[in-house]
Amino acid sequence: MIAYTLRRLALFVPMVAGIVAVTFAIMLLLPGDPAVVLLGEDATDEAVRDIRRALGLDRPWYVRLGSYYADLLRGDMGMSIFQNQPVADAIGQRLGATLEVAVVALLLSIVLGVLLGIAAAIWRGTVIDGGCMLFAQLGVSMPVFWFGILLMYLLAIRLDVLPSIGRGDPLLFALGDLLRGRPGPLLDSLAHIAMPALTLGLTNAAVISRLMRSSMLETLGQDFIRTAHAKGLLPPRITFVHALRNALLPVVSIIGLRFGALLGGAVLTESIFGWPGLGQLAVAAISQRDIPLVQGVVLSFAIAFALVNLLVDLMYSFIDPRIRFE
Amino acid sequence: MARPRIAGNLSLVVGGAIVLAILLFALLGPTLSGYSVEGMDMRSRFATPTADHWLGTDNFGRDLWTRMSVGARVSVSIALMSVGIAVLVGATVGLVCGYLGGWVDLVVMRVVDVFLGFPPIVLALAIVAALGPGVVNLTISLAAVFWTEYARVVRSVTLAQREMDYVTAAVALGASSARIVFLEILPNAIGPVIVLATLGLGTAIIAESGLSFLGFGVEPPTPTWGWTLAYGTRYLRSDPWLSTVAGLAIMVTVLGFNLFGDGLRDILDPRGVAQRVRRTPTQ
Amino acid sequence: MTGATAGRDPAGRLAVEGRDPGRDERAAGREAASLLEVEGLTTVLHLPGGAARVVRNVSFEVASGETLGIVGESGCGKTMLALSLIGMAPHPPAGVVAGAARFRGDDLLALPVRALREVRGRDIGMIFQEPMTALNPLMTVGEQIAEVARRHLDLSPRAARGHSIEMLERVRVPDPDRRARSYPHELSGGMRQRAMIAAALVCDPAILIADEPTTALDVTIQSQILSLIADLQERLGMGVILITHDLGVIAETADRVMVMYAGRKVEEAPVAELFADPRHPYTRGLVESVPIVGRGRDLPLAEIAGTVPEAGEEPAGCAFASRCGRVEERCRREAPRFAERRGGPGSRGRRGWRGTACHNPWGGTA
Amino acid sequence: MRAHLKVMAGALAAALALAAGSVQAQTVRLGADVDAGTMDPRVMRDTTAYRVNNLLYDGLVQLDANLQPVPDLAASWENPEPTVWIFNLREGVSFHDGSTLTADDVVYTFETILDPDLKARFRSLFTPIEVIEAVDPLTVRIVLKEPYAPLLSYLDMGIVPKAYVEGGGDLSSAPVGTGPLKLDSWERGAKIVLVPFEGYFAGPPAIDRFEFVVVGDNTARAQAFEAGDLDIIQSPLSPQDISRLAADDRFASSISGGLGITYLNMNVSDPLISDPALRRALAALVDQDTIVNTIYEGVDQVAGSILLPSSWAYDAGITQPAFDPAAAAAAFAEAGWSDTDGDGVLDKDGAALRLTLSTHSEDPNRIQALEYIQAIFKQNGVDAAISIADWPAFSAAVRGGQHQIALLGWLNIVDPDRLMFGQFHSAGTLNWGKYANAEVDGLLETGRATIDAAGRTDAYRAAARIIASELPYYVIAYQGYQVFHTDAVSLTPDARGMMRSAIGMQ
Repeated sequence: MIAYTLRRLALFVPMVAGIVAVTFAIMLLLPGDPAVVLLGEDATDEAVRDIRRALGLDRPWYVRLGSYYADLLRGDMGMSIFQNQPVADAIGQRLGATLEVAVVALLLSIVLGVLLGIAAAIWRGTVIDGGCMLFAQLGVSMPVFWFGILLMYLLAIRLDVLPSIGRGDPLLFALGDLLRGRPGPLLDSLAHIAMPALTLGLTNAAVISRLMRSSMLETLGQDFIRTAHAKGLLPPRITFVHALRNALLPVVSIIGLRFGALLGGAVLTESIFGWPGLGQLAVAAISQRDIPLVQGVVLSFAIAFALVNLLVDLMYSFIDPRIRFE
Repeated sequence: MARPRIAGNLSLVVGGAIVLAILLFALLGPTLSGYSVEGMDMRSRFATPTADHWLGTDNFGRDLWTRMSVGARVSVSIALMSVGIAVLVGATVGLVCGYLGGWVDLVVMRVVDVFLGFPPIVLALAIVAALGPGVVNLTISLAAVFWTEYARVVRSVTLAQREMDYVTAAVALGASSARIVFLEILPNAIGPVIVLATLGLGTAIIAESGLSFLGFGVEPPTPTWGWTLAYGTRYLRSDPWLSTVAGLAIMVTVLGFNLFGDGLRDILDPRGVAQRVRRTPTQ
Repeated sequence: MTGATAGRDPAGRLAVEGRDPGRDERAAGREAASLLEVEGLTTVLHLPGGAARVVRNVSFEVASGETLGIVGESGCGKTMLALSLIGMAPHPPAGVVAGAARFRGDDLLALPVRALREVRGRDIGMIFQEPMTALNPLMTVGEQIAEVARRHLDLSPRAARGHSIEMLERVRVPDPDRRARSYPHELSGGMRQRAMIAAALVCDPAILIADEPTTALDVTIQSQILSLIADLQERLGMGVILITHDLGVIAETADRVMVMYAGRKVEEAPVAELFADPRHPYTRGLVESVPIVGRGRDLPLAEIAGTVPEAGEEPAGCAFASRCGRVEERCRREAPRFAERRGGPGSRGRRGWRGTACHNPWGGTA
Repeated sequence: MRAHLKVMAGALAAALALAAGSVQAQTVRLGADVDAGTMDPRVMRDTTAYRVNNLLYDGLVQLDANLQPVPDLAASWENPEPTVWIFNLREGVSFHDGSTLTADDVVYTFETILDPDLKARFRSLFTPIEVIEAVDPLTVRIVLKEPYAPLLSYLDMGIVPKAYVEGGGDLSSAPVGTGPLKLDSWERGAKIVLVPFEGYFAGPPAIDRFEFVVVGDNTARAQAFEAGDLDIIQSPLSPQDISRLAADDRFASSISGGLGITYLNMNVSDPLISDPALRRALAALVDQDTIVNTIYEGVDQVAGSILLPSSWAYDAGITQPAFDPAAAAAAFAEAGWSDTDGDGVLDKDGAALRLTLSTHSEDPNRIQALEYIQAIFKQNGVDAAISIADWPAFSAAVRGGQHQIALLGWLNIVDPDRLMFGQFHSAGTLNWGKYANAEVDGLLETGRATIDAAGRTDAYRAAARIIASELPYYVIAYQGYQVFHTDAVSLTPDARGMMRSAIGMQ
């Protein structure tokens, strides 16, 4: 297990190196000059030249890439051109918000998707099944930003039950407040995160509910379920202990990939709900040609994605005793 | 296991019907309405449906029926082309990696890791920004996001098939690699790939609308659905009709492809190989 | 053990007195009261092409301590018959449409599913063919045995665990304490089947239904499992319904044999008579195609010409007519009734009768 | 989701606030379109930083609502000769860290801005400065290389504390100014919270908290305002939201002339566009009225020339070619363009009239305007394509003179010099199309060097008249400045979007 984990971690190295190189190549190809963006279109050519020298943009690309790798090896992600702060700090300030909404969306979509999938499988062929699968089909067919804006219009403007934008206290802090007997911040945080998480989780819930339904149906048709019936076990135990655990395996196996999709979806969702996360930062950094910041954001997305996948794979071995990593 | 009959496969029938309807709409729409796709009329902006304008008009008073049907051509061709490229590249890579194994597989799979590591929309957005907007560049950027799925699924099928007795036997009988790959292994991958590609068409259409929303779509006045929705969303409060038409068009089309893909899955990929590598990029 | 009779609905026993007189008359000739009496069981399978009767009007009885072998090719309705008895025929598409199965005064076929769940696992245990897939791969063997004890015997988790180890010991699993903590994939096929048996026997059921219990196992393991079942049956006095396509297994274990073909019972006889003097042409084909009794592994049915009718087809006459060497014109027109008669010289006293459903059986007309 | 979750949370929060003993806190929440990049006024680049810094810092002067410089840190100033300015600082002004403002701080601020290493965006505004020096602790003297009339308008630049910065203080994240508010907290990408500075020289403002809440999407920001989550929103806003909000009697609204223009940059270095006759013909195809009143829904104003209505140099008598397809057709014919092959596209010497219109992807309304212009161009025989790229790519192309006709804008034009000298002087740094007209050069130089207001006015009007005729720029609209606020806030609109009035000042 440890050897497996280490081997997986070792694979991060080529991945990180590759992502840096690809990002760098794309940023080089992007027309537009960070120095001009920095100084404004009314900058003189001389000022632009000075800034390019100060930022090291005048060096050949291989020197810049090489020195970025060297800095990265020392754990230095460089300075953001626009944020006036180290890239690591800029990311640190935003990463929590994105992980929070992505994780809440993930949990929400797992709960929703699994419940709908189970319901559809148990009541296969009924109205319930039809309803769940209609939700699933519409969920993956709906453009996310459209859904988000409709949701905001309905819940924040028409019904005025949820705040339209922004983020409350970080959920972890708010939970801490709750433990100290103050539920206000938690309610506030939950009210803020509800719509972004729902928007972000919609597609995922739909995907999971479909997978869950087919997996549940497959599991319910298996011999050990027949055995459980023959043992006279009651339906709740058969469904939730015997069938559910087995049916969850394929769902668990795709959670890592889905988390990647959620991180990506954050780009659109965050800009709609004013959620102060990495997604907005990524778009801003690209549109400012803030190369070090783009590098940093893309890397943190990639590493978060890879880590979650690793965690999921390790978790899988706990859930399924047949899997052993050597 | 017996193959489910096509007639009994509701998803396939409904999905196929929707896709067919969209294709007919794309082909015949402008002829039926008789309007030009670019003819503006600023005095009748944001009209709701009338006898003249069957779907109403857009933010420039252009006939929405005509715009949507020409938009269907654009959206569907972007989807078809991007998925087509992704399938070609991905399947080739998957076959080569799965069949050769060894260091080739190791290296190429790290490249796949790299592409998977990017948040899909960020990658697509950066590539469009680098290449400039337009149908071709948008297609390329989507293909760059999609190809990894096909590489992964084809590779896993290839790996599984390579261990099968009949492949071993073919090798022992001195069959050439090309023969084994194309006649023995590839046919097994076709089912999941077709399923994945059908579902991918829907994803591509949604991705186009997302990029348009962020301002990276095909340039106007090309009537893409994504632009219409992106504009329409901005007029959501005063004139909700525009975004409703565009949103529903996208939704119904994607629904059609998804249902069709699901139906195909029952027939072509009963074990759900395709399902496990999907991550619906750019959503 | 507790369980066996506890909590039974007293009204259910009264029902025994009130059963139909015709049956009593027939039953009068037999000595022991039957544990399970199945009468005219018919199960339908709804397929896209229409409904097919996969079990047709089958009747049989099982007494305590008796082993009834049910034999037939795959697809002849054996498993569906067994599942129908305890209300587990997959519904939809399958459904029991006629018949009765009297067990200790209750008609199992008429019991609500809630009541059946009490019967399953407690009064009637069942084991299946493939012990790999019949056990939950994500649960330890011990848990899967213990959950039966918790369900039906109301044991505490701790007591149930102890009981499961005891059960593993009883089915002769070595090192039961450790095995209880193993997952199915960590056990050999034989061990897994022992564990299945342990789970089925937790409540000392009155009846054990074993559906192809040894088919997936090696020959040597097969006979170990069969003798284990026989031992346990003797010790517990269970009635056993042993379903198999392997006449060798039947010969080794069964007291009586029921032969099924295309959903129907075509012959029933005490085991020795059946082997010595098979009446139905199909039975004869089966027996003759087994080279050495007790050695048969796969039934080489290819030696009986032709194929089994498709599930959906219901020929007007005898289902076996198209494959039968003794076919007569009448066989194609009219389905033969199952006719009972006293057994021959070799028949045992108890349940010595035999019967065949054939217009033209071996050894004379029915 | 439970209904009224928000109400419950709000009630709880209020109850807790009461329990904590605070009395009726007045918080003003302003919706901002971007997060501030920095809290250092010298290197600020975005509008939010501009607005935040205006509350955190004071300049030597402040610009009032009419853009007239009024005393701020400088109590008074004199201009003994055209190239010398002397500023007398206010006494007893303290920074947020308690230190006292001296002339050294002022000198330090401008010297560092002039140092290229600081990468100050507005450095070029101050390059005419030859020397800046402290005469005594309360007197600063600025010597210019040449007369530079606009200087005073740019001296609202915030003054930073020299000792704090040299001692390692990081202004970009921990600002220390002399302004009425100081930074309380900054959640990057989300919220900037300012609180009153008790030691403010004019006494602390009467509010308790001022928040800049970042919502990138214009529509979402408007929705948040409607939902009661913001107290003030201001331009940039989507036109379609403006008409709705303006009709909502819960909100106070005002539209006033802004300090920006939206214009077509006609690249005079492009072989095709270099012909002024063609430029005039094309200009007659720009339907300003529809763009301004329909697409922008009347927030902006139809422009007549390069001079803004808010400027002292404005002259309503200067006009550009009006929308008139018939006149355009005649002008094309005059310039030698006609449709000889009947394909619907004008041609000349065998070449069809094809050109590319470009703008940037960030502003959907500019894209709509361009799409509309393109349609009319096409109807009138000009085969126009549209090219859209994101801002850096687009601005790189325009700066490189690679465009033909580009739609973009200028902001913050507090002085006509700022919109004309760089843009139209043949040696101007922003003259991307290399427009050259000796007469214009002379007029712009005069405007810059003359201190006399009447003289400047004449010079700029003369230049504007030439530009309206030769059309290196075709100015489509004067940008409007729109602000909405709730009753909780009283506010005098400021064309630059500054919020000092919202905290009870001026």
